[in-house]
Amino acid sequence: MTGLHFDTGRVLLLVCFGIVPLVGIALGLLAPSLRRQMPLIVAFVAGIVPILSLYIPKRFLSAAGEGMSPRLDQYLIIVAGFALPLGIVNVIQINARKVGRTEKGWVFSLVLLIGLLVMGAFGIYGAVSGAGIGFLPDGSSTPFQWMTDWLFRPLQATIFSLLAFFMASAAFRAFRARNVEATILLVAAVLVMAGRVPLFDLLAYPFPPLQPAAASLSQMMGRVTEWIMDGPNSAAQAGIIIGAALGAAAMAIRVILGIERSYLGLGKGD
Amino acid sequence: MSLFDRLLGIDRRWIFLFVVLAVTIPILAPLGLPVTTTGSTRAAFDYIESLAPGDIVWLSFDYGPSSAPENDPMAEGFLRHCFLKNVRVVVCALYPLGGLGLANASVARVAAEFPEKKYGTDYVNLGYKDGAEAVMRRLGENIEDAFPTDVNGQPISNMPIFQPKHQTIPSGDAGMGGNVAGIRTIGQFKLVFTVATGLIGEYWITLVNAQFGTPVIIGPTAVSAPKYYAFIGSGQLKGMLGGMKGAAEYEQLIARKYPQMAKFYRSTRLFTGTKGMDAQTGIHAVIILFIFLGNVAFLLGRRQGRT
Amino acid sequence: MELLGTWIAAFMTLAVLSFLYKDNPIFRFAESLFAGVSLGYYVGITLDQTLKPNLFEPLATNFSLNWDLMIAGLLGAFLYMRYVPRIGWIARYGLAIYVAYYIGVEFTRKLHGEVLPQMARTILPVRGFDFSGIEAFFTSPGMLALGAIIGTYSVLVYFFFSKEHNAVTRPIARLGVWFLMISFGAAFGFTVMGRVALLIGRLNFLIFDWIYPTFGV
Amino acid sequence: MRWAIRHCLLAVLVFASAAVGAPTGTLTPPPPELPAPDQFVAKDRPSDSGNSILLTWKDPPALPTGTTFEARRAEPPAYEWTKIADVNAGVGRYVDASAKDGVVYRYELRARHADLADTLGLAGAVGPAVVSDPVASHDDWIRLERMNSLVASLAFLVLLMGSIWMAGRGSQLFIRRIAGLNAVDEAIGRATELGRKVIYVPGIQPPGDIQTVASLAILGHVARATARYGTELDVPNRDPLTFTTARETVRAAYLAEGRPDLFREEMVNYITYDQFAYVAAVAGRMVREKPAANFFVGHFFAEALILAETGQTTGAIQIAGTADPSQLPFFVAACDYTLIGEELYAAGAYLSREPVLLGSIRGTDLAKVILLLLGLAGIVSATLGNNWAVSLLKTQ
Repeated sequence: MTGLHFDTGRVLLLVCFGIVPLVGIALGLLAPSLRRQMPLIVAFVAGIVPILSLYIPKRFLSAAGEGMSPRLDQYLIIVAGFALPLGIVNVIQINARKVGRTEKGWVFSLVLLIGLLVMGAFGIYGAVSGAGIGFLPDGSSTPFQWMTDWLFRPLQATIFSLLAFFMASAAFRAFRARNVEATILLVAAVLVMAGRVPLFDLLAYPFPPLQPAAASLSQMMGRVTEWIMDGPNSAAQAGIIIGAALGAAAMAIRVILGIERSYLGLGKGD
Repeated sequence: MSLFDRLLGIDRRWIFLFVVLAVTIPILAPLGLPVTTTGSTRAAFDYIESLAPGDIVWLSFDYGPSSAPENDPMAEGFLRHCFLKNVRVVVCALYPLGGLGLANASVARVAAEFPEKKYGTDYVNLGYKDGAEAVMRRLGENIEDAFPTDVNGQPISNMPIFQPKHQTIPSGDAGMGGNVAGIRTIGQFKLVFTVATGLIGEYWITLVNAQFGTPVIIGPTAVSAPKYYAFIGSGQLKGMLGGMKGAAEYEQLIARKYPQMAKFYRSTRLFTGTKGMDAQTGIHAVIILFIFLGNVAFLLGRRQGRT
Repeated sequence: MELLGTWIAAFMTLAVLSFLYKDNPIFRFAESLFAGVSLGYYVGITLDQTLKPNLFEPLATNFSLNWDLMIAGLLGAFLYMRYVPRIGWIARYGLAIYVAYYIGVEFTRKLHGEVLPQMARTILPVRGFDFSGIEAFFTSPGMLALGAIIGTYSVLVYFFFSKEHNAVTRPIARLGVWFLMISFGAAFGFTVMGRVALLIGRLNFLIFDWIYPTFGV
Repeated sequence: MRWAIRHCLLAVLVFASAAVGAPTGTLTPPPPELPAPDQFVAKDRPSDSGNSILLTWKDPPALPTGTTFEARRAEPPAYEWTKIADVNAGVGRYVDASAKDGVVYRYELRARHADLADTLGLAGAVGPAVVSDPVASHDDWIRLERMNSLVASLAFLVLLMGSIWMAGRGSQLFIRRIAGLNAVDEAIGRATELGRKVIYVPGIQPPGDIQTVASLAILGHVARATARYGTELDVPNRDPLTFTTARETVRAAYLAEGRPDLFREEMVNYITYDQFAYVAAVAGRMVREKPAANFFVGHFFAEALILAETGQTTGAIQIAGTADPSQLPFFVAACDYTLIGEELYAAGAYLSREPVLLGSIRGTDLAKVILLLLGLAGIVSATLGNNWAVSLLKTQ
């Protein structure tokens, strides 16, 4: 094994996001005001790294695998991985309390906890034992995979499929010709829906002589749909995207400069 | 309370009931609504028809369970089409969440319909690999680098499917500088068929087609279909099955060409794009009908209120 | 095992669909179980697919190249300082770096990746009108260009905040709202198909994988 | 010079060995010669992080179809040619990404054809080779192709900071009415009257998503209002980091209103990491607890409509906000008020009326004016046949 790789990018990362925070913490223990300011300074550095990296291809900043920006990206995937227990602790706290005090609906909290513990235990076992969480070498499922296939995925897919119903009920309620704007909304929705499927073929199904006419009408509706989607729809989307992106970019600058800091639980005065 | 008010305030569960019926009835008893075939589907079908027996093609499962109802019929239709034409098929899955399970299920289902097809000779399932872009780049150099073994862990090096079509082809592959016989790179495939939801489908076009020249046909979900029209226009795509409608069109083209498949696609034991399209039409009709009734009641009610 | 799985999946499917009728204990059971199992699922996924390949394995197999990942571990560990009341503020470091970095990425994505290219898309020559028929007119390049320009720019005018709209901009902003409404209606109508496909998937499962085999159809 | 000699020697060697192995006695017509590539240049690839050398050339005229170009590289100290790539005709460029910075290489390029019999009798024909000058790669300080984007970013920064600075000096600032935000107080007031809770969903993305940050700013105002009125607040979360940040935001809001006694940790709670399990739980909660007001503000995906439709049936006032065009139609259809696109980012300024934030709104408006004028000028000149604006705005 050769010595540790100390290229410029890694060293800078170590200084900015390892040593400076540790120094900041030590100072923060002494001077409470630094508990607020130091994180904002470190945040500023973290925020400009990807922006500089967009324009400066220097190796220490941008090279894949060793530049500051791609490397920091790697770090933060890990940091996000550390975050999940924060949520799990809260879930266990809330539900264990409900079960403990036999509050209303405590049985469901118990079901939740059992689900979490069983699935979590299979997952941890799979990851730690090296057996994995997918399939065993003989092609059979691990318990984790089995529960994923027969419990997790069907539930996920079914909740997702509720949308088909909610699309129908929302359309019925919302698409009314109340005023000009609502009427435009309604007409666009109906035209596009009618153009996506052979609707006229369905209507002409019992009347064979009408079918050729219905088929060409369906095709025409298809072209109308395509025109709406590519024309007015994508123009408006571009407008939304440009406006929102400018607003987002301004907000990003405010965050990086520390003007916007509510995400740290810091008010204006802090 | 007037009739109009009652219609406007209808319990939404009645709408839900109609939705369920509009989906279930076509699945149980398909209408087989005539689906007008679009140019992009016909182009895809014609290209696959132009393949010769013994040609080798690549089928990639680049979608997950959430879009399986749209994408499964495309992948299975393509497998059937290839088997009917005696074209060899290499299958892989590049979609991280659940792509492999879908590939295994689809291959097993279609292979059971064609018992004469031999695994390893007529088709092979290479399984899932992480990092679609990197995998594709490696496929352009050496397939074995990307997929040393198939899904069951069997080394692919000796599989008959990767041997050249005509045994008489002299060894000494052009440009390889060595004594290489058989199929080594994705460039030697006659076609890549990617059934895709997200970005992976685009990689096949912008990476594999652009760099290694393999023709590509795509089967995207309806939502992502529009962006691929540009690739058809520029010739980077040989064809496209756009969403469930594209799958239904493709099925009808197959059934028209191969009468035995027409019977098969009418059987009730199987889900097909054609049935899906019937259900889609039904639901769209139900929603439009309710919007229509709601507006009639609203406008008449408003007029009544005024007088 | 597969038979048992099919029955469980079918039960869960029906339990969730029952919510459409009304909230009931069976749905609540499925919902609670789902919440628990899904969280457990991500425990497994995070350990096996995030932390293992990105942190533990690189540290174990090639420490000399990956020693710096310890910094990431440190930042992650900072997050847990929340639980220590008096030094809870240490967690801010992990959070601040995480948020600021991704916000920086968002900045590049927005300005470089959205504003400029989307503006470039609107710069079209307003030429080539075809008056030979209705369809030909609306699909002629000049008409498409004009539509794209008016649509995008009128929506942008709607998004002006720092001035009250005047006699010129108010009608343009109104036109922008109409374009927004066309877009929302069209996008809604366009999405129905994808959502219905999901429902078809579930009913397929119930019919072909559960009901038919069970009753031997 | 040394190179040329080397190369000649090599060619002679190859020739000799081929001649020995060539079949004798058969008389074949002279096969067509493959031409050499034109203008072959190897140089450091500009605007990159190093370790790459760019080879460019022009296809010679009258190239037989099916010809490829074989690129080979020689490096010190051995200087032996090793093949690095076969490139199809018509491409004209190849990036050797396996180079090492600072190492001096030479490259050689020649045409190759599989089907044509070779003059040397080898399998596959090869044309004459062209050798490059010595070249080494390095990393660069600027991405030239992104200059336009860099200028735009700097201009935007100047515009924004200038507006904020002006606002700080007390210039009068206006912000137009945004209906969805006027309804915030009305919704919370109604919840107070009915004695029911307010649900606030800050999207399902982590706080590194800019929409989540915008949502947290709005959450701060909503929490201050609920603290003022003593209304119950419920903030269920999908992302664990958003969960911890939302809790700090709400805590700070209650503290700022002087009501830390009303703040309880359970107000901001975690549900699960799965999008659909999360939405099922929140939907169930809405049906059971019948909140009087629902806020769905942030980055949403497919769950948007499930939340909004379920909330709609419980009779709550619903205020939604997202910048993502894909979910806007569903919020517009199923909520009472929707913050559309940029309105989401303007909300913080609107609610707080802080000069700094209002100044930043002025800055983005100015940017919009400039873009509009630029765009219109570009369209006019594009119609007249000059496409400068597209090349100015196109990013890479």
